[in-house]
Parts: sequence; C-alpha cells; structure tokens
Amino acid sequence: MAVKVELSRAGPVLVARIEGEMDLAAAAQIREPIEQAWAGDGELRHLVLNLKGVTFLDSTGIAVILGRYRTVMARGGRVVVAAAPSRVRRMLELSGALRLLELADGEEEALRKLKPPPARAAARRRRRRGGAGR
Amino acid sequence: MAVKVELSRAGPVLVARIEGEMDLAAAAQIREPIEQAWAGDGELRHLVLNLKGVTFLDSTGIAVILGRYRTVMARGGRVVVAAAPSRVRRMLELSGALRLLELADGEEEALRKLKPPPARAAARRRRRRGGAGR
Amino acid sequence: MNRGYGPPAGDWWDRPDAFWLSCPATPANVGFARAVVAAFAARLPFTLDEIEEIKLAVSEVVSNVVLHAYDVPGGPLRLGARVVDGLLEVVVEDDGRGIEDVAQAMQPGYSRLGEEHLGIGLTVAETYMSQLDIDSSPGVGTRVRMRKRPAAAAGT
Amino acid sequence: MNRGYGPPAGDWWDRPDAFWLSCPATPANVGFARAVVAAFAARLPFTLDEIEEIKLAVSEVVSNVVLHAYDVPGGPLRLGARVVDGLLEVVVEDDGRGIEDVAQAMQPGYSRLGEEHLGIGLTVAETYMSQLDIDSSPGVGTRVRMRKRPAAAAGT
Ligand SMILES: Nc1ncnc2c1ncn2[C@@H]1O[C@H](COP(=O)(O)OP(=O)(O)O)[C@@H](O)[C@H]1O
Ligand SMILES: Nc1ncnc2c1ncn2[C@@H]1O[C@H](COP(=O)(O)OP(=O)(O)O)[C@@H](O)[C@H]1O
Repeated sequence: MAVKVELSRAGPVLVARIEGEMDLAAAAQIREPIEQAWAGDGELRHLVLNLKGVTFLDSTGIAVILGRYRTVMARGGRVVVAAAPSRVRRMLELSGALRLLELADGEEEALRKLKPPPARAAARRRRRRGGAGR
Repeated sequence: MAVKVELSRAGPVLVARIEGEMDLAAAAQIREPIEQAWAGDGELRHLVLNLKGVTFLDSTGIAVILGRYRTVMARGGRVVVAAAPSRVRRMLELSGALRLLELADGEEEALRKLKPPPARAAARRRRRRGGAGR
Repeated sequence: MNRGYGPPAGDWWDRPDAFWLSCPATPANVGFARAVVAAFAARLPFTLDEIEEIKLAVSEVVSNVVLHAYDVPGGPLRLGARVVDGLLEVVVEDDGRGIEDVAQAMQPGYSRLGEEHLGIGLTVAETYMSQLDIDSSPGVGTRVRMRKRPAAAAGT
Repeated sequence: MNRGYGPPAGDWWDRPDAFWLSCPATPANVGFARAVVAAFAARLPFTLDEIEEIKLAVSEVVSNVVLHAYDVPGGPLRLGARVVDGLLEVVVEDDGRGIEDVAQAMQPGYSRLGEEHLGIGLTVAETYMSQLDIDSSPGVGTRVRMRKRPAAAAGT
C-alpha cells in the first residue's frame, strides 16, 4: 500500500528510487525525504527519479515531481526521470511534464546524462579562465 | 475475472485445466463443461484437475470439485488434483477434501498415478485368468 | 434491520476509518466484495497471507447471502468494514429469510441446501478470522460481524 | 444533495448491476476508491489499459473531493458505479463547498490551490473517460458523473 522512497547519492546527484503508487496518499511521503536530503546538503545539484517500481501515477503524483523540479531549478540543476514504466511515461506526456523533465531508460543512463563530457567540461574551464583574463 | 476451463483427454483420463478464481460466480462455468464432456464419453474413467492457474478457492469451489468426485466415483474412477498452489492446497486440507482426493505435483505425475504399473497390471490379468480357471 | 440498500447502524461512523457499501446479492458481487474488503484492509499491517484469509472469510459470508438469504436472487446486500482499535471489522447484512438456529448453522457440515453445498462456509470464515458473530431474525435478515487482528500487531 | 453518508438518488437501483459506497474523504481512501471501481469494472470487457484509465479518472475526481470539497478534511464521500447499457457509469459526490464556475474548473491549468496543484485533474479524467459531467451547487456539494464504454464493445 504505502509508497517507498530510497535515497542515495552519486556526487552532486541525489538519486530517489520510488516504489508503489504515486497519489495523494503518497505525496508527503515522497516530498519530505527528498526535500530534507536536498536542504541538508548544499553540494547537491541534480535529481534522478528512478520510477521503475511505480505502479500508478496521477496528476497529484506529477505535481510532486514538478515540485521537486522547482527545488532543483533553484540551484540551477536538472531532473532526470529514469526507468519509467510505459503507463507512467504516458501520464507524464499527457500532463505536459515531459517539456520540463528529461527521460532516461535506466539510472546509469540518467547519471551519464548529468555528467558533462570531459572534453566539454575542460572547454568550459578554459573559456571561464579566458574570460577572467580579459 | 471470469474463470477459464480447458479440457483435454489422455486415454481414459479427462484433464481439466482451470484458471482464475473458483467461487460461486465460477461454479457453473467449471461444472458444466466437465459434466458435458464426461456424459458424452462413456470411456472416460478418471479426472485430473490441474489447478496451477487457480488464484482463489473457497468452499463453493471445493464443493464443485467434490461434485465432480461423485460423478467420477459413479464410474469407479479416481480424481487427482495436480499442481495446486500452496494456498489452494491449504484450503483443500482445511475443508477435509484431501481425504477423498489424490494430489500430484504436476499433470504428468497425475497421469502416471492413474496408469497402473505394467507389472501389477499383468499380475492382475494373471490372477483374473487363474480365478476364471477355478 | 430490513433497510434495503440503506445506511449502516447509527454508531457505524463513530470510527472514521470506515466504509459502507450496498449492492445486489449476485454471484458476480461475491468476488467484488472480496476485492473491496481486501483493498480496504491494506491500510492495516496484514501480511499477504492474512489478506487472503480475509478474502476467504468475506467470500464465504457473502456467498451465503447470495445462496441462502433470498428466494428470488438479487436482494440487497450491505457490506461494511472499519478499523476498530487496530482491528479490521467486517459486517455483512441482508434482509433475507434469516437463520432459525444459529448454533446449528455454525456446525460444520450443516447446510439448508443439498448437493454441492458442504455446510463449511461459516466454519471456514470463523477459522480465518479472530472473531465471528451472527445476529439473525427469521423473516427479517441476518448480520454477520467478523473481526481480525493483524498478527504483526499482536500484543500492541 | 447534502446527504451525508446516505443512499444514492432514487433511480440509482433501476440498473441492478450497481453498487453505492460511502466513506470519509481522506487521502487513504483515494487508492481505496480506485481499487473498488476497478474491481467492479472487471465485469465489463475492458482491457487492462482501459482499467488503468478508469483508475486514473477515479483517482483524480476523488482526490478533488479530498483536496477541495471540505475546509475540515474527512467529510462525506459517496462513490457509486453501475452498468448502463453496456457502459460503466461512475458517480462521485460530496457535500462540500461546490464549484462556482464549472467551465473554469474544467480548464486545464486552473486550480483553486497554488503550489503543487496543476489544475489538470479534471482534464485527465475527461481525457480517459468517454463522458464527464459536473453538477455542483456552491455551498451544497458536487456530483461528478463519468461514463466509459469498453472499446471491445464499440458498435454493439
Ligand atoms: N445470510 C444467510 N441467510 C440465511 N441463512 C443463512 C445465511 N448464512 C448462512 N445461513 C444458513 O447457515 C447454513 C450454513 O452455512 P455455511 O456454513 O456457510 O454452509 P453452506 O453455505 O454450504 O450451506 C446455511 O446452509 C444456511 O441455512
Ligand atoms: N469536489 C470538488 N469540490 C470543490 N471544488 C472542486 C471539486 N473538484 C474540483 N474542484 C475545483 O475545480 C478545480 C480544478 O480541478 P482539477 O482540474 O482537478 O485541478 P486541481 O485538483 O489540481 O486543482 C479545483 O482547483 C477546484 O477549484
């Protein structure tokens, strides 16, 4: 019945694995541990929501996801939804939430998406240094 | 929702594979095809009930099984219940139905149980011939 | 009793975690009643095996309403459940013929119908629930109340 | 309206394949209501995907009662379903504040609450059901009626 949320960390990324039904009864149980972990660690920048175990998602569940999107945006981060079952994905589409969220097939792909490729990262560092020199 | 009954024949044995919930709503849907097949074929002697796909069994479902037991007994046959899931088995026990029915792990074992071993069958034939000679 | 598709007894809503449902007593509603009570019971810490036991008890008692209560099938069936001090309470009511002799009805093997009626339904329900009470008035109706405590909550 | 945990409108039982349920409007009863309607709908030839769509619509409409109808949470929620000419009809009623402007409420994006309320619940429910009607009187209550025809039964 109850929803389950398991949190872990991969560098600047908070990973939340959610299992069960994402509805009104589950909203606070999902919102609170994520917000707490986020507020308690200023190094966190991105959020991965692994929805592999989600068996139901309604608009209240989507509102919980988009609420976390706002939290993450406030630090300039990104939210990636990983492993969403097809019904969950369809609901994310219908609601328009996919305009704001990124999708990944699994957690690994999600983490890869959030890691800037070394070449680009280096280029960015160079650019930044160049800018400071001007 | 609806229960499914699939019938097949192995020599003198009628095999019924039942899937779904064996309750009051399903009783007639299980009873009728079995009785019809049985009545329409005087060579049938034994019944195997494969309950592998049974997800629920209450006392009405057991009554349906014991009703078939009476039908089969009337021809001097036997009823073997095959592949019963543990909850179904527990209900068969609680109800006392196991005093009348035989259990088998699978359909093959059930059919083997109903085939008299060749040695014994031969012995029986000899005995019968001997008796006739007296 | 004799309240058709009406509401429960006055004190039912004293416990806020509760539902009350009416529907006709038909074979299709036996499985429906099982599913409804199982869905409600999920809010208590029952194991999957305990939920199956609850479904079995509900199935037996509701089948009795369909089979025994009415001469013409499809009369009113009322089903409620609530949480009472951490226990699940399930109530099943009908406005049917009633039971003359409740002690006899509870005997394993007793059935008012012959052929393919084992007379063990109430025994099965009693076995799997912590408590079962029957309140019946001949010609008026029958009310079966069952309670079950989650094993996980034992001693609390 | 304004009938507390009471029975449905007088003509409800004209269709014998029906149920009527009352319970308090609480978050836990959102999932319960979903499961109840899904169990009832199993008697019609809906696909598993259609059953999920029905659950979604029920979840949206019942969540609205929990979120919007009452100032103090836990007021009465009434839920019924029946089979009408091969269609599933679902009715959800409350005795809450009601909706002043139904057309506005139906607009995707409109919500009386801010923060984490998307205002798309009624749109989602309407999308997944064949029909959705709202009958609401401010200060008295709201009644949402939805219907869905099994795709397998199309043209029959
Ligand atoms: N709701 C009811 N209305 C009238 N009679 C009932 C009802 N429930 C049970 N009974 C009586 O109790 C008897 C025993 O019930 P039960 O143990 O469930 O066995 P069975 O249903 O196989 O007869 C029934 O045969 C019937 O006479
Ligand atoms: N049962 C109800 N009682 C009162 N107001 C309601 C009810 N259902 C819906 N509403 C109104 O309709 C609006 C839109 O509902 P909906 O589309 O489900 O979005 P949301 O629930 O996110 O606000 C609600 O914000 C509310 O003002």
